[in-house]
Amino acid sequence: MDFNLSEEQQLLKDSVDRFVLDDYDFEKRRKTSNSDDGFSRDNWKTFAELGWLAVGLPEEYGGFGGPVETMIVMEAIGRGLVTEPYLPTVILGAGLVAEAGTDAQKESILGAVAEGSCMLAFGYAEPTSRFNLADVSTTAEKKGDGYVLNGHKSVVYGAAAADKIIVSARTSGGVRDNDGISLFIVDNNTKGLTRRDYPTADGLRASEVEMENVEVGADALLGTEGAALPVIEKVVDQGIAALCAEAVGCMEMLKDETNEYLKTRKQFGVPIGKFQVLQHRMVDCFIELEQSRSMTYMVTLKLDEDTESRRKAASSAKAQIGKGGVFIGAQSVQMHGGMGMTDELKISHYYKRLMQIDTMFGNRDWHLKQFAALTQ
Amino acid sequence: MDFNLSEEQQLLKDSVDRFVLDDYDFEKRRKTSNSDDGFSRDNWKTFAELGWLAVGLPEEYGGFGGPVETMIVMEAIGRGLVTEPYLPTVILGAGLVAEAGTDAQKESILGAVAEGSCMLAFGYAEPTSRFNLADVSTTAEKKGDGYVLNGHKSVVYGAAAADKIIVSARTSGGVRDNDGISLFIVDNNTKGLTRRDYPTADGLRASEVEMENVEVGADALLGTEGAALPVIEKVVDQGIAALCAEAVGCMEMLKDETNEYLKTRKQFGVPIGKFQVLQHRMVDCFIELEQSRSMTYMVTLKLDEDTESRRKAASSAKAQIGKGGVFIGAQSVQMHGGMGMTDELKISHYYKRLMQIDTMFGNRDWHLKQFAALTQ
Amino acid sequence: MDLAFSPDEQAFRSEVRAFLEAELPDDLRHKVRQRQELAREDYLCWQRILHARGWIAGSWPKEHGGCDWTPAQRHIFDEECHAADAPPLLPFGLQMVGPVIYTFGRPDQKEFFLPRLLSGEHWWCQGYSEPGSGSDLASLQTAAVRDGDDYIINGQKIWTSLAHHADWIFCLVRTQKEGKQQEGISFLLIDMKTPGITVRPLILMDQGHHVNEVFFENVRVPVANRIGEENKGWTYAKFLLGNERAGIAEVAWNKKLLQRLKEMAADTPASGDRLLDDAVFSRKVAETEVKLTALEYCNLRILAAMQEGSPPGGEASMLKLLGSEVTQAITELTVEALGYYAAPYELADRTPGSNWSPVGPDAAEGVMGQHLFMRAITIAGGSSEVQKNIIAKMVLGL
Amino acid sequence: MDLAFSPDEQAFRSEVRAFLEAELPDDLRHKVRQRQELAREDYLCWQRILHARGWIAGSWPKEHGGCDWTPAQRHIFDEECHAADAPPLLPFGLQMVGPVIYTFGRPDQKEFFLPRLLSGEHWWCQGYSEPGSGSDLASLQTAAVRDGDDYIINGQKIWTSLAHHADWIFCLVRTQKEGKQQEGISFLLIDMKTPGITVRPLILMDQGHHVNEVFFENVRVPVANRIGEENKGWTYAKFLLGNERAGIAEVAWNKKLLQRLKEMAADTPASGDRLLDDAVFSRKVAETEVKLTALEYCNLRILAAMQEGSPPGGEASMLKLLGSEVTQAITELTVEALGYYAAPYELADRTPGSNWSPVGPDAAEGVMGQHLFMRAITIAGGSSEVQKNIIAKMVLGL
Repeated sequence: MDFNLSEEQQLLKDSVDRFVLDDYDFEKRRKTSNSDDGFSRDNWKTFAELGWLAVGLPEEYGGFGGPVETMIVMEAIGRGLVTEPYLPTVILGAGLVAEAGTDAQKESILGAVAEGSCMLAFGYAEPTSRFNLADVSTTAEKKGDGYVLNGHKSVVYGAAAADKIIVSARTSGGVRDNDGISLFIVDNNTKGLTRRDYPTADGLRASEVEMENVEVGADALLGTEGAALPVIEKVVDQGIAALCAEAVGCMEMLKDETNEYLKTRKQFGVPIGKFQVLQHRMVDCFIELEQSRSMTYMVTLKLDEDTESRRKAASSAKAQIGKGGVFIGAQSVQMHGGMGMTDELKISHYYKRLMQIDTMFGNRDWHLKQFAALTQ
Repeated sequence: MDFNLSEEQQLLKDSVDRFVLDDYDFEKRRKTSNSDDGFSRDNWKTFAELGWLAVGLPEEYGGFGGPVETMIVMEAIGRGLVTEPYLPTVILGAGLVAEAGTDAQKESILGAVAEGSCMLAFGYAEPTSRFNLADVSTTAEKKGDGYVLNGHKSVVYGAAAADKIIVSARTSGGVRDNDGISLFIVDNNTKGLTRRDYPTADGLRASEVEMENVEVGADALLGTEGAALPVIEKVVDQGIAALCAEAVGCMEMLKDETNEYLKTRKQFGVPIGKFQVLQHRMVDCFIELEQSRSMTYMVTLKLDEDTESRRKAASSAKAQIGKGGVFIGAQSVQMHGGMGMTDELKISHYYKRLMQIDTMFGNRDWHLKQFAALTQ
Repeated sequence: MDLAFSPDEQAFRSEVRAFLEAELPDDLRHKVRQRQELAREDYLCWQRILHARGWIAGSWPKEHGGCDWTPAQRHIFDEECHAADAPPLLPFGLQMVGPVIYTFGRPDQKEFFLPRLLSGEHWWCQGYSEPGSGSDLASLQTAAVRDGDDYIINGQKIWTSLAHHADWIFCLVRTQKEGKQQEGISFLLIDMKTPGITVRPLILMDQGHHVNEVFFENVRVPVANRIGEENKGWTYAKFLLGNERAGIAEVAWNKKLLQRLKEMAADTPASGDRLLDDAVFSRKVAETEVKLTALEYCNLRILAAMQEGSPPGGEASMLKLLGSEVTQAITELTVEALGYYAAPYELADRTPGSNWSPVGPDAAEGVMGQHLFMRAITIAGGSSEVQKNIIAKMVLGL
Repeated sequence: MDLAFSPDEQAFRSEVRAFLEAELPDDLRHKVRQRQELAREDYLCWQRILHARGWIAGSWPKEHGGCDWTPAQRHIFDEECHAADAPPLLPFGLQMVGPVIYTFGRPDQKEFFLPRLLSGEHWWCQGYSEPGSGSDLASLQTAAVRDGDDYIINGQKIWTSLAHHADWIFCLVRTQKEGKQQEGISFLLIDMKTPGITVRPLILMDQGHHVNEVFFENVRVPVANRIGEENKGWTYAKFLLGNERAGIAEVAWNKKLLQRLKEMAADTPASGDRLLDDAVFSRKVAETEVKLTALEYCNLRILAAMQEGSPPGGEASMLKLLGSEVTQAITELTVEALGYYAAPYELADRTPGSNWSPVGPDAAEGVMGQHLFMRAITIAGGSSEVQKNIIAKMVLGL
C-alpha cells in the first residue's frame, strides 16, 4: 500500500504544474477559450514537445507511463482549466486505438498523436441514448470491402479540431443490444459527414456530427466487428478516471481560492471566515475534496483489474466526483457572493466545468444505478 | 381562504391543550407508557367525558366536528406524546365503521366509541405487504352465512386494548389485486384469534394478530364484500392527516424545548445559541415545522375533495411530515448533546415517536412514489 | 378554516385569464416560454399593455394609480400571468422605489415620478450594493457632500440590475461619516443622464449582461431629489427591503418552471424509456413538487395573515429562502433532464431577436443560462445566510 | 502508487483469519451478529482469548506487551475481526489509558497496571466529561485537593461508559483553580472500590444501560496514582484524545454493517419484490456504499502516511465525522428496511442471555436499539460540530 509518486512521476508532475502556473494563467485561458478554435495549437505543440501527448500510450509507439501518469496530467489540466482537447485525443481517441487497433492503425495514429500532428474525437452519444453506451442507432452497413455509415452523434467534444473522429455504429442487432456495436475511424473531411460546431457552457468546443451515407474502407473498422462494447466501456472507464483527476484539480483550486477569500473578504468588520457557518461549509468542501481525491486514487489504481472490479471503481468514483464537484463549485460561488457570479473571476468557470464533468459519461444517478447493480 | 379556527374550534383547542398541560406532564406520561396497558383507562374516560372520542363521528351517532377538529385533538396528542389509542379507535376503527358500516353496525359501535366503552384497532399490514394496502394474503372464506378468516396481521397498534379488531381480508382475487378485499369486525376474544402483544419503540403498544380458522357471522362484514380498498384508502388518508397533526405537535414541542436549551446551555462561556451553526440549524428546524404545519392544514382541508386530489394531498403531506419530523427529532437530540440521548429527558421520546410516524402508513419513499405517480 | 377562494376572487381570476388570452402578444409568450433574454422593449411593451388596462400596480393604493388589490388578488394575478408565460414585471420601480415615493415623498415628487414610473416612461434601477458592502449593506461608502442646493456624489455602486436600460436610479448615499453607520445614510433619486455617471457592464457566468457597476464622479444631484430627511435614508431603505420580500416566494413562477420540467422529462428519451419514468428522477421531481406545495401553503398562510393586517416579519425571510431553494432545485433538475444537451452554449442563445435555433431539443433553449443566472438568487437581495441570521434573531430570539 | 498489500501483510491476514476461525466462540459470534447487548463476561472472554494469543494490543510496543503492528496490520486485523463478527475491543484501557501509562507513567505504574490491563483483570473506564463541560472539556470542575500523600476528590463525572463494570477509572481533575483552564488539570488513576465513589446508571433512549454518572465524595486517592506532573494533565489528556481518534473511521465495522443491510434488504419482501430491487432504496444503499468506499480510501491514505511516520492531524477529525455519518446512514437504512417491524421493542431484546425471540424477521433483532444508541456517535468523543471547528482551525486556518 503506497500512495507516493515515483521519482519520474514527480518530475512529470513538476513539469505539468509549472506549465499551468507559468503559461496558463486565467487571462490566457480566457483568451484561448474565446478564440475560434477554443484552444491554442501552440500549446498543443508544447504538450507534444514535453511528451504529455504520449502519456499512457504503448511504449512501442513512443508512449510512456500509465494511469498514474495520466492522473498527474489531468489534475494539472483541471487546475488550469485547460481547454486543449487532451481527453478526446489522448485518452479516448488514442486509448481506443491502443486498445483495439491493428498494428497498422496503431502505427499510423499513435505516433502522430504523440508528436501532436493528429487530433482525435470520440462520438459515442446519440440524441436518444442518454448515458447508455450500448444504445446505438447509428448504422454501418457493409458495402464491398468497406462500410456505409448513417446516423447522428451528439455533443462530440473536440470534433471540430479532430483529424479523425471515432464513432460507434451498429453493424448488427437491435438499438440497445450489447452485441453488434462496432467502432470506425472516420476522417473528418469524409464526404457525407457534416458537423455543427458550438462552444459549450464550460468553455470547450463540441459538435453535432451527422453522417449521411458516409463511405469508409475496411481499414476504418477499429477492433472486431460487432464486439466493440467492452472496448468502449474500458476506454470510457479510463476517461472517467481521467475526468476524476481533472475534477480534483478543479476542486482543489476552488477550495484554495475560496479559503483565501474567506480570510480576506470582510463584512460586518471581520473576515467572513470568522463566521462559523462559512467555516463549517468550507470544512464540508475540504472533506468532499479529500473524498474525491481518495476515490480518484482508487479508480486510477484499479483500471487494470478485472472488468467488474474496474466498473465498480469507475462508477463509485464518478458518483463521488460528480457530487463533490458540484457541491464545491456551487458553494464556492455562494461563498464568493456576487463576485462568484461574475465571468471575470475564475470561480464560476470552475463551477461550470465541474457541472459538465458530473454529466460526462453519465451523471450521478446513472453511476449509482450501475454501482447498485454491480454490488447487489 | 381562511386559516382561522371558529369559536367552537378554539374552545376545543383550549380544552385539549389544557388537559395536556395540566394532566399529561412528562412524568405522568412516562408512568402511563410503562404501565401494563401502556395507557390510562382513566384518561380514556376523561376523553369520553370531554367529548373528544366523538370528534369526527357522524352527528346522528353523537359525533361532532370534522377534519379540523380532529387536527386540533391530534396536535395536542402530539404535544403531550399521549399514549392512549386515539388514532386506532376513533380515527381508524370508528372511521371505517362510519364510512362503510350498516346502520346496525354504526348504531352498536359508534355510540360506544364516543362514550368510551368500546375500543378498536385496525389490522391492515402483513409480514410481506410492506406499505401496500392492497397486498392482502389473509383470507376470508364463505362458510354458511358467515366467514372463516385465516392470516397474520402485523404490528396492529392498540390491538391488546381493543374490544374489536377490524381486519382486511381477501374474499377473492390475487394477493395484490385491488378488487376482492373485504373488511371484517372481529371480537378480540374470538376463538382462533391469538395475539402477541409488545411495546413499541415509541412507547405505545402493538400486537401481531394471527387468525386460524376464525369464524365470524355475516354481520362481521364491514361494507361491500370485495370492495373495501377505496374505503381503506380513504380512512387511511384520514389517519395520515391525523398523524400529520400529531407530528406537528411533536415538532413544535421539540422546537420550543431545543430553542430554549440553546438559550440556556452554556459552553465556552456563552449560551450555545450564540454559535451561528446552531442558530442556522435551529432555523432549519423552524422552517421544517412551518412547512409541516402548512401541509397539515392543506391535507386536513382537502380530505373531502375527490379521490385523486385527496390522495395527492395525503401523500405530499406525509412525505413532508416524515422528513421534517425525523429532521427536527434528530437535530433536537444532536443539539441537546448527551442529554438528548437520555431516557429521562423528553427529547428522545419525541424523536422516537416522529421516527415511527415517518414509517406509519408508508414512509417517505412510499409516498413520494405515490405522489409521483399521481402528478405525472 | 377554508382553502377556497371567494366567488369574487374566482371571478377576478376569470377576468385576468381572459385579459391575458386577449392581450398578451404571442411573441412575448414565446420568448418567455423559451427562456430567451428579454429586450428593453419587451418589458416596456408588456408594461404599457398592463398600464392601459390599469393593472400595472396591483398592490398600490388607488390614489396613486394602483389597484389596491388584496393579497389574494395579487396572488391570483401572479398565478395567471405566469401560467400564461407573461413577462415578469421588474420590481425596481413598481415594488421598490414607487412605494417609497408615495409613502415618504413630497407631493411634487409624487406628481412627477409616479405617473412616469407607471407608464414606463421612467425605467428605474437600484443603487444599494457597493463593492465593499455586500451582506453588510449599511457599510456603504458612496459619499454625497452638500454644495448649495445640490449634493455632489462620488463613489460606486455594483450589481445594478439593468442599469444600462435605466432612466433613473434610486441610491443610498452617505451624508454623514460620524456616528452609527445606519444614521448617516440618505435616499436620493438620480437622473441617469446626469454628467459624471458611468455604467460599466458586469458580465455574469451565464455570459449575460444583467448587472452593472455604476460609477459616480462629482455627480451633481439637486437636494430636492432627496426622499424624506437627510440621514434618515436607512428607514426608507428598510421599508423598501420589506416590500422587496413580499411575493418573494415566487410560487406561481416556480409552479410554471416545474410544469415545464415535467413536460420536458416526459418528452426526454432516456435509452428507451421516458426520463419521467425513471424512478429516481421522478422521485426528485416529486420531492421538489412537495417542497413547492409546502411553500405554496406557507405563502397562503402568510397572505391570509396579511389580508387581516399582519405584516410579514421573519416569515418573509423564510419565503425567500424556500423560494430560492425550490427555484434552484427546479433549474438543476431541468439541466439534468437535458443530459448531454445541457452543454451546448452559444451566445446567440441569449441574444434577443436572433434567428438562431437551439442545439438539441427545442426545450433545451435557455435552460443552462437560466440555471447559471439563478445561482444568484441565494446571494442577491440578502443571501440565504443573512436570511437565516434574520430568522434566528427576529423569530427565534437567538 | 499501489493499492496492494505486501505478501507479508497478506500472510498476516490469513493467519488472523485462521485464528478467528479456530478461536472465536460461536455464541459470541451469534450475539454480535444479532446485535445483542454483550455482558461483561462476553467482553472478557474474548479479551482473554486474544491475550493468550498475544494479540490483545496490536498497536502497543512489544516491550509493554503489545504487537507493534504497522497501521496496515492493524487495519487488516480489524477487518478480519469484524468480518468474523468478533466482539469489539473496548477502547478505555487498550487505546486510551494504556498508552498514557506506558508513555508518561512511572516504572512502577507501568509494572502494576499494564499487565493487568492487558489480561482483563482491570476493566477501565474514562472520567472526562462532566455535566457542565461537554464540548468544552477543559472547563471541568471535579476538584482534587492535596492532603498529605493523598488527593481528596469531590465532583461528578458523566457519560461514563460501562463504569458499572469497571475496576479502575482514569480521571481528569482540577488541581488548580487559577490561571488558564487547561493549566490546572491533573490526570489520576482511581480504584473504583475506593470509598466515596457512587455509580448511578444513566439510561439512554434505547433503554440500555451503557453510561453512568460517577459521583466522588471525599474520595482519597494516593498522589502516587497521578500520571506525570501535577497540573500537566491536559497534555496527557490531549495525547489520549489523539489516540482515541486513531481507527475512529470504523471502516471494517461499517463494512460489516453495510453487508448485513444488503443481506437484509435482499431478504425483505416488499409487496412482491425484494426491497433491494426497489430503485430508490437500492440507490440509497449505493450512495452509502460509495461514501464508505471514499472513507475507506481516505483512511488508507492516512494509514499509509502514518506508516511513514506522519501523525494524523485534522484528518482524524475528518475520519471521525465521516465514519459516524456513514454508521448513522447505515443504521437508519437498516431501520427503514424493516418497515413496520422496526417498531416492536421489548427490553428483553437488549438483555444479555434472555431466551426471547424477536418479533418479525430474525434480522430485526437489535436493529432499532442499535440505531438509537448510534445517535450518540455524532455527540460523544467530540461532537461533529466540534470536529468541524477543529478542521476549520487546524487544517484551513480559519
